[in-house]
Amino acid sequence: MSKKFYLDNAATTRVKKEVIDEMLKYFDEKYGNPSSQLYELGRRSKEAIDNARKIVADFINADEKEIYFTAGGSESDNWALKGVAFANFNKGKNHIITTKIEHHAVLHTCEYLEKFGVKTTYLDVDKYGMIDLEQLKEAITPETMLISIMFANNEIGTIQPIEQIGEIAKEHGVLLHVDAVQAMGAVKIDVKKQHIDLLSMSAHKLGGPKGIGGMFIRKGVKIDNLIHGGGQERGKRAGTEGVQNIVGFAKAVELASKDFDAHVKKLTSLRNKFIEGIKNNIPDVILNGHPTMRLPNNVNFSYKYVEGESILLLLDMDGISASSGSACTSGSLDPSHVLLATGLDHGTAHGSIRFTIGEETTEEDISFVVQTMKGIVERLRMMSPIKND
Amino acid sequence: MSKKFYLDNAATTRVKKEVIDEMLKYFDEKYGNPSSQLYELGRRSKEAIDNARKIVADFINADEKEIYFTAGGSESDNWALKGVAFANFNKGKNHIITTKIEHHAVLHTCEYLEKFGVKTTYLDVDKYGMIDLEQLKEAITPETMLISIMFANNEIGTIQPIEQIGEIAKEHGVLLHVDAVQAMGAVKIDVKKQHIDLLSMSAHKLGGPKGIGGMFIRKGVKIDNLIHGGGQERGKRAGTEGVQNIVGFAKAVELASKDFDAHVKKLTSLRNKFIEGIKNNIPDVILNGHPTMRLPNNVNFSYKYVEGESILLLLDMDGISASSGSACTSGSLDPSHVLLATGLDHGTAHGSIRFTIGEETTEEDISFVVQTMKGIVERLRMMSPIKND
Amino acid sequence: MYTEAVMDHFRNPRNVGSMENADGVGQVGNPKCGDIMKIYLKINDETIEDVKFETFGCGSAIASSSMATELIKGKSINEAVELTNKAVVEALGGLPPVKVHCSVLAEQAVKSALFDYAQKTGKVIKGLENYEPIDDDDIHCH
Amino acid sequence: MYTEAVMDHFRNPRNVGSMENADGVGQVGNPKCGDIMKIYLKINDETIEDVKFETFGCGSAIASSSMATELIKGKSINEAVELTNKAVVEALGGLPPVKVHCSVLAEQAVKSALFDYAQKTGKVIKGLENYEPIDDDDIHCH
Ligand SMILES: Cc1ncc(COP(=O)(O)O)c(C=O)c1O
Ligand SMILES: Cc1ncc(COP(=O)(O)O)c(C=O)c1O
Ligand code: FES
Ligand code: FES
Repeated sequence: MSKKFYLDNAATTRVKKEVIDEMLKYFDEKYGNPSSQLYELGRRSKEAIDNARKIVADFINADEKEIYFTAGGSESDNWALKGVAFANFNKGKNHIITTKIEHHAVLHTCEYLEKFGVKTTYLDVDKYGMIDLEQLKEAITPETMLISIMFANNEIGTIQPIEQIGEIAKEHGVLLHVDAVQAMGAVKIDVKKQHIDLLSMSAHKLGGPKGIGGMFIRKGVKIDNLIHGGGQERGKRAGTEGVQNIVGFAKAVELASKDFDAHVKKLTSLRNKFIEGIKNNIPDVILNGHPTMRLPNNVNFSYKYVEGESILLLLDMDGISASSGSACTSGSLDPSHVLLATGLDHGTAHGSIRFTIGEETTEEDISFVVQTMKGIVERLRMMSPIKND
Repeated sequence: MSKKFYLDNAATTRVKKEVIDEMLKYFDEKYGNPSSQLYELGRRSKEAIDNARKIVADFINADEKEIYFTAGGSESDNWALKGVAFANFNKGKNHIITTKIEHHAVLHTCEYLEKFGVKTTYLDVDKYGMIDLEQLKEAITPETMLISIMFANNEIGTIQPIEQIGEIAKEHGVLLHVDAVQAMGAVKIDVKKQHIDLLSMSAHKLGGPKGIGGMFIRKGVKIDNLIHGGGQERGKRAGTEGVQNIVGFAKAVELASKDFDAHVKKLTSLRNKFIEGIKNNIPDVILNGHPTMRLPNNVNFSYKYVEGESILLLLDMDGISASSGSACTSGSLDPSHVLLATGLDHGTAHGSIRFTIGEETTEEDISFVVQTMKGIVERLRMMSPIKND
Repeated sequence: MYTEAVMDHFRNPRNVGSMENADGVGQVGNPKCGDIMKIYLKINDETIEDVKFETFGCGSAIASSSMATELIKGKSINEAVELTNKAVVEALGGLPPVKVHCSVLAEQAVKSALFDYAQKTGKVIKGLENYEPIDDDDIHCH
Repeated sequence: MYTEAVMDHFRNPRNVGSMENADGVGQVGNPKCGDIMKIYLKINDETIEDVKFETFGCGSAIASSSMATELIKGKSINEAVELTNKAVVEALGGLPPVKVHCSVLAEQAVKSALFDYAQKTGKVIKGLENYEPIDDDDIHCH
């Protein structure tokens, strides 16, 4: 096969050249353990981490003492929820508010916490995937310890009004955790302005390496450790730091911050062309997610009468990578909980494809993919027993 | 400074050239998300992980379905203890047996679990750091759910009789968790023969990258997840896999298994020369750890009348990296809990230095370091008010 | 993830389409579960002279339908009724464990079409005496 | 981790050693805590003519002792008694937070030596009226 079209950047991204170059220094040259402050090699590693922490902190307008490195977005989400729940264990507060469209790292953690007496309210979303601020307010009780709402959804790209949510949380004295794994690098994050108390990040969604992420914890927030042990991360997250990964994460953040506005503008324009292309060329499609409050790289449609996996297999034959539902669930057979929450029926949900464009995507790529999709959908619809419904 | 002598391989190791080469393929070439099985790039990542799992499994005589990748030794230790404790939450069993010389990832987790009703017995060790099997047997009660004992100690290198411990655990129907972070690559691990139910591993102690580790969980063992979310690692450990790190871990294991016996023999011989050198050249020293049942790379002595940090600083001036206590605690001022458990008084414990040799260490290095240590200890003793005690 | 044979039948499915005046038509599955299979039979002298299928479903569902139609084409109805999902899986060189139910669907679609034929013609097909078409309201997705 | 000045005083500590017939000797710290400092004073006409130290302790403890001796050498006992750990830290260009107590130890060692001198000579030194040598059994490590 000749050209490849990687359009699954919400699943993961190619690691950027500059990121790799930076990481390489920390393998066989500056390989010291950052806890070993009494010799040169250890100090070099420590400096690298301090520097990385500063870069990440600046990017979200936090203090560097409020940034902790983790093994990724899932660990951060688990830490936020379990950490706050366990800090309140047997102390009266036992209620979490979240939404029906969170990532499984949040939803499954909430389910798990039930056995420790935690109750969760799952907020509805409208057909665009937006929560209702009134419903949020009404859900808050004196027992509520945490609100956990994602900044932007990984499947349909819908961006929530985090600043308003932050104001509500603050007003009611409830902590706010925001899963910003998809939002990072695509939406301006300002933990001060947006009144965020805890924020989950992941490097591999913005050109960094896999298996490294971060957590912002506002000073003063009471949270238990998820991983106990050595004194790393100022005693809050044990384990020898993945220095090379941390350095790579920071480099990716640095690159993202450099041409943030231009990048977002370029992606948004490509995304809009993509959306128009699908709408104009393929009948009986439904755009999932919000028409404007959406991630600049997300194009998610349901194609009636056909099923997602067969589309993906045919796309793969043309070198096009996309996803149906989120990457984490594409191995499973259940239709996406996110699409169902927006009110799609199961059948339609099964026929949904997410394209997420990246830095390397061109207008020509998009034209090609739209035409390929047109052919694929026609072909599968011809095979489908429900084409004429 | 000209030559460097890195003798802190128990803190972390230089990443091997072959490991880096292997990892590099998974950054900008095979960067797919392993959960994305419906396109080429995703499948390549999945294959890489499957292959890595097989290599790690073979190394400890486990089935590949029993290997789970984590972010390192600390996460594995936390998972083992919290996972088993929470699986037994409110079910009657609430007792853990461990030792006084475990890594903080085990000890601090046990302390933390107290708030969930878990009781822990901390076994003593003798002056060589060995546990007493009789004491272990006596500690087991009907409430005991888990025995957690490290294979080899990170500070003093003492190797426990794991097979006998495994037999006792099995006899009493109690799960056995073994922290093998230091033992891996230095001691033969056979989870079947040694009756191990859970085993913690970490890549960066044997030439692999930092921030990646593994856990062996025997089929059938009931354990809660530590990190909930996506279906990665067969639903047991959520989070997009750090493919490059996993591949690097496996490569390091593969290299370690290749020349295992020769490697251990070489290190043991160097270690013995090192120990003799210190004993013969510096008066008033005490060898910490067991004389023979010790890691092949561990040389840990207490130097009376002097304090560890000043030794390390002077060693650093000659390009020699070593550690006092374990890397994780060298930033703290408390004397090592391990040395105290072996019966050393505080003053003597404060003057302990651990050298851990590596693949690159030569006989000449050792002669040089012994002579340097002789000079340093003499110099500091001359400054010490307690030299004549 | 899929064998060569699965990919071949998925890429170039045999016997796709609908059929006018079919002697037996069977449909199983449910859009809720993401899979529907419809099988059309042309039967002459108790022999399946022609067969067509339409499938809404995953790659393995399409491949299973295609393979099932190939396996029963030209066979007698008594042979066809004995088609098992296992035979389909084997002919496809295997299916991933989570995808085995797609082959079950293919087996059921064939049975359902034969049952329809039996009902229309009043014939009794051995093995279908107790066949109960699945009630739509009572669907359990795999 | 340490400033240049700390490293300098650690590498080349000034006034190391013991002293015969010292006019004042003070020892503080405890091996349990990993640090002991001993200061010897030669005092003539209320002026510190010479000073020596011996220290068992970390790099910062050695540097603090060295700096403290430099700061009081040649000073009057009334000036010396006013030496604060803060002055030592400042002269060293700063110490890491966890290491500040090492400078406190140096301040106390000086005071203890002056107290010893005061006791031996019956002199009253302003600021040491209420000085209580720390009881060994009552030690709290930092
Ligand atoms: C015995 C032991 N257990 C656990 C750990 C923690 O491993 P990691 O640093 O990979 O989290 C270490 C390393 O510091 C260790 O030596
Ligand atoms: C919104 C969201 N949260 C959390 C995660 C989990 O992040 P990671 O894969 O780094 O564990 C993802 C990525 O899959 C995500 O999209
Ligand atoms: S038809 Fe349901 S997964 Fe194949
Ligand atoms: S003297 Fe205790 S740490 Fe410096």
